[in-house]
Amino acid sequence: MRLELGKIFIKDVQFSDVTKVEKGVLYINKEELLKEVSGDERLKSIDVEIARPGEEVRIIPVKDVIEPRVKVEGKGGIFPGFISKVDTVGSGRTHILKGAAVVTTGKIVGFQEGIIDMTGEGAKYTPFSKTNNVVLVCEPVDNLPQHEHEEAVRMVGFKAACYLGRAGKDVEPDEIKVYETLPLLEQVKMYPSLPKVVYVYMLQSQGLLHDTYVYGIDAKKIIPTFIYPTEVFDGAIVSGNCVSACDKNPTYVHMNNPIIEDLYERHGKDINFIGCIITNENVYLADKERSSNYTAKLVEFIGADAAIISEEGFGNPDADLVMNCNKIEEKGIKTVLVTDEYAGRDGASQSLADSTPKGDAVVTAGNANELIVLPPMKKVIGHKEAANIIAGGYAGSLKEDGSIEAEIQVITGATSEVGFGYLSAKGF
Amino acid sequence: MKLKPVIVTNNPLTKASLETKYEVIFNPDASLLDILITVRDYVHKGHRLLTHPLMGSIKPNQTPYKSVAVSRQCFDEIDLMSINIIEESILKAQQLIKNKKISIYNHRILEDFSLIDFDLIKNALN
Amino acid sequence: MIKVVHYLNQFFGQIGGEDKAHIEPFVKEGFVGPGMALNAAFKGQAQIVATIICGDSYYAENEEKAKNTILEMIKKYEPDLFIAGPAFNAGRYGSACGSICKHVKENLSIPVLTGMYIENPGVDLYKRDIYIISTKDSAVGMRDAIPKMASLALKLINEEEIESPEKEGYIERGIRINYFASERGSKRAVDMLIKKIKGEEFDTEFKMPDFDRVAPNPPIVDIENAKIALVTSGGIVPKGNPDKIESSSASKFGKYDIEGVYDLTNETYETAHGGYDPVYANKDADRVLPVDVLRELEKEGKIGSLHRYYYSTVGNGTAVANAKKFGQKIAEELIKDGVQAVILTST
Amino acid sequence: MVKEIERAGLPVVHMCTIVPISKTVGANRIVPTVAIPHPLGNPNLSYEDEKALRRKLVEKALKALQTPIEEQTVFE
Repeated sequence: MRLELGKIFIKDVQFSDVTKVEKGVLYINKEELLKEVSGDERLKSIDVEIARPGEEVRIIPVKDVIEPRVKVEGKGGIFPGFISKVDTVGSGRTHILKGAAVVTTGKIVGFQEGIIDMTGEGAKYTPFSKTNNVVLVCEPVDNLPQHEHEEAVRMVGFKAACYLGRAGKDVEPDEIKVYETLPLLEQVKMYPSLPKVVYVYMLQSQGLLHDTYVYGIDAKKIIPTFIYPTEVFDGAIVSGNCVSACDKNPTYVHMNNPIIEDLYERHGKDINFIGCIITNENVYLADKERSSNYTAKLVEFIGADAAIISEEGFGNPDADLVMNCNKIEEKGIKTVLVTDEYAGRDGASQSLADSTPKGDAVVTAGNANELIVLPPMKKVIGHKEAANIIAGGYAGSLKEDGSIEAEIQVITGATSEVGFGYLSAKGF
Repeated sequence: MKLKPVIVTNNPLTKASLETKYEVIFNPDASLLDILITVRDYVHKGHRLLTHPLMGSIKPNQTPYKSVAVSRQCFDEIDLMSINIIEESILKAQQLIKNKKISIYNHRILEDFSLIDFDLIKNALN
Repeated sequence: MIKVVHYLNQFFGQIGGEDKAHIEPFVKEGFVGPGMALNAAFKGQAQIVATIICGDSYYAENEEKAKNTILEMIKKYEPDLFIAGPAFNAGRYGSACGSICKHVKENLSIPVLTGMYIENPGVDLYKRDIYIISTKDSAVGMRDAIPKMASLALKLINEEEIESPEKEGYIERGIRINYFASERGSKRAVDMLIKKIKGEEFDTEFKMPDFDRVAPNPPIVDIENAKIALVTSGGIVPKGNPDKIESSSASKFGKYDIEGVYDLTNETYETAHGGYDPVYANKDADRVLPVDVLRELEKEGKIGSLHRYYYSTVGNGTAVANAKKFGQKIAEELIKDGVQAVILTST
Repeated sequence: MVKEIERAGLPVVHMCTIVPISKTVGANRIVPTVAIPHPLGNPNLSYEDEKALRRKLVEKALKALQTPIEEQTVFE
């Protein structure tokens, strides 16, 4: 499967009377965008705002972040199973408005979380302070059940990203990157002397506000399966996960999965990157056993010599991570784990809820319990009082001057467990 | 082999919604940690843990609610995985709670926590 | 001038060897023994004003009393800094250095520092609380240790930023601190994987909790004459729990005389353990602590004797550091009492 | 605790129900026991049978103490 990613670099986003990309600027016709995303009677109102890097703007609470993309050539469309039909994606050509992002906001549950600061201390922790954000502020009708609310807002984000992505369909990209993975047997033959590496991609799948979808299907219902890495670049995996802002994978991060990108960087040089195995993180222990057995079996079955395993979340997923690690290492296949830590505010507690001596190679995205003070911002998009009831914050965390004292777990993408960010932690 | 569950909970919504279908041990006055300790006692006696005690991304020092399923059947052999998971979960929960106690939330937020806890256990059992 | 008080044991304090291990703490003005080199290493920026010398056994057996007496002695000098040791691989000395440093830090709020060999039992007990310079396992490492201790001590006093354990030479305290790496996490993971595949060395960014092992001791040859002790983490205590051992996260252990006890009954013994259903143990504590059977075996001459005391604590939720400390203290007493082997029961 | 006593030079036999946990805490001589609430007993047996069971386990422990070992060993 061969996919060309055409990157159109976006330096600025502005409202205009026509939606188009010109000289690196994304112009948006707000009315048309609103028309495109509206129509869901579950939402009372939708508004659009723009937040640019360096502006004194805070977005809170953030639900999801999505990258505008469009399919230019090849089968299917972006977000199969949601916006497009369930054709297999990941081949042909896709254009990306690189540097632009759709951000959805709205209080889905009372304790919502997720902060993006466009400047100041907090901006260092979130990757989305560097993108030009088109923020969709969604307000539900009264008494809308949480499931429905989450789904409605999720769809608004996907629609907006596709609508904006279409503006780049006929634009000549600034950069084209080609990714290719052959059918397994051919791929193995292509670099016979290089070690075969697989990526074990664990998806959050515990239930309400903790879900991930693959081609429209709820990941808790899958058994682990094999996918071509390029499928994710077309939005085959999307987030319905609204809890734990720091280490959940927003849809944007699934679409730009950095482990897949960086494995491709060494593909054909040091390793033979043969594909991805997606698996889930269920609550029922028998499901965990089944999924980890199945994952280890698949890793062995396709003949991998080594694997990177990434998890999503805390607690329950730590058990899946350890089970996957143990069962894969027991087959003589080398692993590296990617996680983050909950070592307490003083950093002195044990970081994970489970451990194994086989996990001797671990990359950490940092301690999510670290305290941070976010300075006041001139403008707040969303609900600033949400800071008081934010997970990782606490009553009184929103100060009178508008500053927020909280743990970095409130910041969207701060401790990405697929290694999207630069944060790490060291033992002192 | 699907084992018949007993649900240990302090969540009124879990009780109300699941008691018609399952055996539910409900203690509204128990803290999250009390629930975990009750579950541990079951595991020590030979019951198996069916669901992960730290399910969900809401940390044990953020929500007051907890629902956990253990097997109704008590086995002669103690299940190692069950014991590992429950003991590690208790340690982790204690650490986080010690670090930063549960905040007092208003009624609306409590309802949300309650709903999520219930939804996760419901999904796990279905 | 920065005033420093230094702590030494009887040996480094030049009082004597094991025969003097019972001496009570006392003060000498100025520096003593290794204090001379330490004082010189401060290069005039700080000065040892007094040295406190205490016997290792005295400290170990009278920890509460010793640390308060010593604290009072230290207070008089109003020091800016307190240094103990280095203790190298001396176990009791290391534990004393750690214990007194922690106590001084908590009560006087001044920087404290000690030095030990990584395997000194004092390391695991106190590394989270205080800085411990990593030293060699014997006093030949003195020359190495002193400049590191002086340098870190001055940094602590001047409230300079303390860098990584490797740079400063202290033993990692197990405190996780965030920093921004130069590469993103995914690239670090791929790089680590390639190194691991190639069999090259790599540094994991997070060490799973250590699974440290101790080599097994040789077996008992003459069990018919051996004195055997019972230890339990199952919380068996005389009825009423006289020492009030906590049902979980125990902060202490109990030592109980079982002379003349041939059977534990529900009228005399119970469990303090909160971790399991206590009904069975309360009904018959022999189910956790097999005193009845061992008395039989003793009578039949199958073992030499059952030790007069048994030790008990509660295993669950007890901090690793506490469990270690209990283990060390219990072992020390057992050896002193001539015990040759231990049966440890857990629930 | 078991590790520290061993470290101090005394041979220890660890009698416990969950062998893998005993291994994790670093015990070298391990004798598996009956159940967590009653490691050295079984309330379903008569008093005499229970005591005989306990004696068997303790004898196993004594045997473990007399056996030279190189690494963690479980005495079944």
